[in-house]
Amino acid sequence: MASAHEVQVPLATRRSATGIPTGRLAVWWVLASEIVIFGGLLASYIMLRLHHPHWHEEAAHTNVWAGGFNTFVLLTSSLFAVLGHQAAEEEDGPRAARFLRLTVGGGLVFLIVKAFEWTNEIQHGFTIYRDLFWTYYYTATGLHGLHVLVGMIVLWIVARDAACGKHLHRVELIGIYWHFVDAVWIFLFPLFYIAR
Amino acid sequence: MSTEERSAPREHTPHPNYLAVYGVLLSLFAISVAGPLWGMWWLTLITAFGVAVVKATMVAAYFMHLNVERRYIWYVLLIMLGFMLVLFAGVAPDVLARSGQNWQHLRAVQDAHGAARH
Amino acid sequence: MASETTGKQQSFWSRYVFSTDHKVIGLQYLFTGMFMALVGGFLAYVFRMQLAFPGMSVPLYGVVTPNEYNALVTNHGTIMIFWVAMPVLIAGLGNYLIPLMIGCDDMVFPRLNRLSYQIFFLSTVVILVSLFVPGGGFGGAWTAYPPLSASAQYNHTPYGAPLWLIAVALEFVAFLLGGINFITTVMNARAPGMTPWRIPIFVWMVVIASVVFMASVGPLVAGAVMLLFDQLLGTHFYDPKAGGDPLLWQHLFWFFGHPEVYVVLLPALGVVAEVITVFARKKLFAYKTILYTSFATGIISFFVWAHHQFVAGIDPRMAHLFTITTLIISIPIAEMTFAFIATLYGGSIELRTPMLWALAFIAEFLIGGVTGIFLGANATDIYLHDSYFVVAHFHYTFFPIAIIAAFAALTYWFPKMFGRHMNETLGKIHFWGTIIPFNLIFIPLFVLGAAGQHRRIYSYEHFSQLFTPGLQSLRVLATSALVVMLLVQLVFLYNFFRSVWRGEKAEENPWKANTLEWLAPSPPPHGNFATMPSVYRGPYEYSVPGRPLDFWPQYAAD
Amino acid sequence: MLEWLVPQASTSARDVDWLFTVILLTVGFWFVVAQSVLFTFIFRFRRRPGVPARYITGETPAEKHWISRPHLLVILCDVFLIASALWVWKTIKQDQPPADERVRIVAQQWAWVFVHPGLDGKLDTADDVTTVNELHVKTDTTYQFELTSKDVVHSFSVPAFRLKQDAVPGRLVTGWFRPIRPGAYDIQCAEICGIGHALMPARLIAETREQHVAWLAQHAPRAAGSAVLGLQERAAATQG
Ligand code: HEA
Ligand code: HEA
Ligand code: CUA
Ligand SMILES: [Cu+2]
Repeated sequence: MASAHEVQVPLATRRSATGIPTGRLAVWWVLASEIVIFGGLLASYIMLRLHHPHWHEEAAHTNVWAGGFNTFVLLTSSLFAVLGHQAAEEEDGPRAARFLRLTVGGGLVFLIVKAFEWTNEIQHGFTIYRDLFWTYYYTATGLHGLHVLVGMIVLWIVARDAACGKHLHRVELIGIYWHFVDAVWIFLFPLFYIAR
Repeated sequence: MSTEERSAPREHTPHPNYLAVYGVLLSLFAISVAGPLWGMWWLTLITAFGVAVVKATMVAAYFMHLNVERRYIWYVLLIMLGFMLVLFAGVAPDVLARSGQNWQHLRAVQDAHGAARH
Repeated sequence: MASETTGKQQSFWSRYVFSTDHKVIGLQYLFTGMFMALVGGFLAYVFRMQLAFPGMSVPLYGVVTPNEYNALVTNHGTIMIFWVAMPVLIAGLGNYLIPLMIGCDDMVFPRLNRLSYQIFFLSTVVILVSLFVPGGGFGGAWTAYPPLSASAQYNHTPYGAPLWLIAVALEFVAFLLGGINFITTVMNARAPGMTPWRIPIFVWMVVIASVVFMASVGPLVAGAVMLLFDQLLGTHFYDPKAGGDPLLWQHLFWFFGHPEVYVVLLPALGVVAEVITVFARKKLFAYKTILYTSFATGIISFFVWAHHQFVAGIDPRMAHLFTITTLIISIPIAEMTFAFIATLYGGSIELRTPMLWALAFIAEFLIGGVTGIFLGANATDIYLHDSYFVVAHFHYTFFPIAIIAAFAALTYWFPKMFGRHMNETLGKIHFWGTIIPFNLIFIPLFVLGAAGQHRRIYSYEHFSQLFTPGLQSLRVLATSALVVMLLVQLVFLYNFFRSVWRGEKAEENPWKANTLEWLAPSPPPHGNFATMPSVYRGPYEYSVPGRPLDFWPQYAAD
Repeated sequence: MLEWLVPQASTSARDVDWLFTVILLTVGFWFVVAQSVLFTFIFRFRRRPGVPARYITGETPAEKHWISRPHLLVILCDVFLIASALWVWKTIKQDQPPADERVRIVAQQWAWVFVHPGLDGKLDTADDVTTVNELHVKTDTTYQFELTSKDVVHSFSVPAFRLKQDAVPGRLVTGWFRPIRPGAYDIQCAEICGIGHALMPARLIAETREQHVAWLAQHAPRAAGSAVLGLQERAAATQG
């Protein structure tokens, strides 16, 4: 039983009235708030996209192959993340860590590709100022890229702990977040690359 | 009630075959890329967005384990999406539309005169 | 509280500044909110003086120029909502009370909790700084409609506008973190036996409010990013000339803005529920109905937002839909109000200070509520929109929430927070000295609004129909009442801080209340309870027939 | 009710005031009932020694009726209020009665520009009369206005007409009004638009047909020029 003296790890953090571990529950609520953030941004984009007939000409200049390759990369990294989680549930820390590092690698590739993509587009004059379409393009993919970056950092930390068998339950948490980032991209890809 | 242990152990469900799921996702992805090749807008619509929905649902169900998670997590996430639909429905008549009852975008007028950007 | 720190200097920081204890963090939020309330009140004093005596040099301030006036009003509104109502009612009381009321020792994420306050503190600094930068504070109203807010070329506040936006954004982040903490804590960390239908209304309300906040703020966060880009990078999200749409922001803002008003309303109603049951020794009337109505309110609040935009250039056909939803939302709130009033029936009412505040809340909020109907009816809103009728309406809702309910909560939980009692007579003086001027401030504003006076106008000299002696005397009345009210607040501050150190000692359960926080010592130590409680019944079992005592605590085994 | 405070100078003013009174009576009734019940309870059930409080859960159907019955009545009132509100809104903001004349209103920081049709009664002809911060209209004439803004959001508001419509840049909003009583009325900007928001008051002069024709006659060509001049002065003044 917790008492006034034992304060380092509050009893609160050890309870689970819902049966869902607190950490995972929190991640779900984080995702819920993320859904409405991206949802608001994409809803605005879709409305203006349908409002401006000329946007599909602009969209024609996005690089489907880069975007497609990145979709593939994220899907694969998601696979690694979930395999890492499987390893973690089998209490195999080092294996989980290896998979997580592979996931980070996936994120890295994603960002590198995106960097080349952007430089190329900017060099060809498709800057954030060229047209509102491009403003949305850079804002949405940029916001998503930021999430990828954050995810990579946390993944790295979790992997480090997992390698020495610590906080294995966190492997699943960061995994869930990473899959969400993947799912967001699954929608950004058709919205900004395919539909034209 | 079991409130005092570290974290209520999730009833260890057998993991689905992730590679199989991954395979399905990849083929769906291929479809979404191939879709526009036929150049039919409605087909593109289905292959691009219909498939995207399926893919996202699969990722959520199998990778995020929503299919073995407590039911109401689905509801929470879906309600959030629902609110986004409400937002869209309420805003589109003003922002998506180019003109409506007793109002119009000057842009619409200009476009009519071919004065649109580009 | 601070008295304990004397001599323990080195530990002071870890105990009161960087603590992860939910009670300390709650008090940090509370005191920051109270300080900002004084700031917001001062701003109101300055621009009210200008309105009553145009062009005068306001004592403690000076002459108010048009752009200064806009900045004063804008920041008054922003501060009162985001830096008073939210921190005091949700973050302050929520942090302090939730773990106590659900019977555990802390929030489930103590460090996240501390982070959330630190971000909030940063946002406070930023909003205060934004008032003193070159060009002055942002003056585009708390609704920040673009294009005005989007470019310094229009608003002439190159630094004020972005800083204001950044401060609000930071505040949102702080409350998102806090909200996630509240929700998960209540879902997972409840004491054994604390089943959903045994959770005190206040805790329920904070959770509902947090969910509603989280679900509604997302699009505005996205919108704020776009607006910030427009301000700093010169993009054109809201610039019609470049294909953007000003109305988009209005929708994104009000999609959050309206739910937000219920986000602050619900916790206030929660406070009232806790107080009236204790001081009427009555079981809350139709506990479940009250919960269902608040769920309904929370959900419907997502369908009414455009009632702020009836004449903003939206399609007139949409106005019909939003009028219908807006009047529908009066139904659950009406039922809730009735339930609260019914709770008093057959009670044994003792008019201590907290009870006075709680009852005043019901009486005053009714005025704010019913006047909302005039605005919700799209046709009358054509005339009343952006008039002082609106201003009076929402002060009759917001003031009861952010000030009256806050005072009810402070006076009620003061013995728990500081282990001492506040002075009853001073409390009553402060109560009447606040309530009477409050009505004298805002009733005249209803008349002025009905007479066609518009908002955010620094002087009415230019309007022959408005600058009449009759209407001007009303403005003077409102302002004088405000000055009185502000002076009376000194009584409160004296009473408050005197009682923190000198007030007569209070035992664990001075009000003979049922909820768990009264089991803990006053003030509760780190860890709250000597032994963690279990819960055996609902929170409002007062005057149960055949019991020796007229209260039956949730933690009592028999 | 409102006419006690502001003259009813247009047809829509009548409708709005009627609705205002209707709402006032309906919610006023509820307000009085709710308040009196509240205060009766407060006084009737003050604490008395030896009189314990009653134990009422409010969960039994019989007790629930105490709130569910009034609550049904509230729903009825809402239906009635919604119907009346939508009807008035329709007549004011949706129907466009056949217009006898049209005026163009352009808002900008911080002035109103009004384009009156000349004697020919048509806009965009040589004899249009452009003025700043002064709008001249004929009584008993249905006007259609088209409203837009050059820079930020403004709001064209004529309290005496119970008329208000935001002027949004990039949008052209049309509406109508029919003056019924001669006089000079305030025009306010009802949407914050920057430093000069309080400094863009304008006057609406409703006059008889004869007076109006006379006014048009003397302002026909060069009044516009002087008006623009006045505009620049104002702009300079508000900047300083
Ligand atoms: C917490 C604060 C709060 C609360 C609770 C409310 C509650 C309501 N508000 Fe208010 N409102 C604001 C804060 C709030 N508002 C603010 C800040 C603004 C201005 C923003 C800005 O522009 O700066 C505003 C503006 C505002 C507008 C826009 C006005 C305009 O700018 O043109 C409208 C229009 O519909 C509106 C309506 C309502 C309604 C219908 C309710 C309802 O929830 C009220 C329901 C309650 C009751 C109805 C009373 C109880 C019921 C009975 C006693 C039964 C009898 C009733 C009937 C028969 C109907 N409000
Ligand atoms: C919570 C919300 C809140 C509160 C409490 C208040 C309080 C007051 N408001 Fe505010 N007001 C707004 C929210 C609020 N306002 C908003 C949103 C706007 C719109 C802004 C815009 O147009 O953009 C506005 C605009 C507004 C206007 C319109 C200006 C204009 O359009 O030109 C006016 C005019 O009189 C006004 C007056 C007042 C006055 C006299 C008070 C007085 O009641 C203030 C008295 C001060 C106090 C009572 C503080 C005392 C505090 C303590 C003693 C510390 C302890 C505190 C706690 C325990 C919480 N306000
Ligand atoms: Cu123009 Cu306010
Ligand atoms: Cu509202």
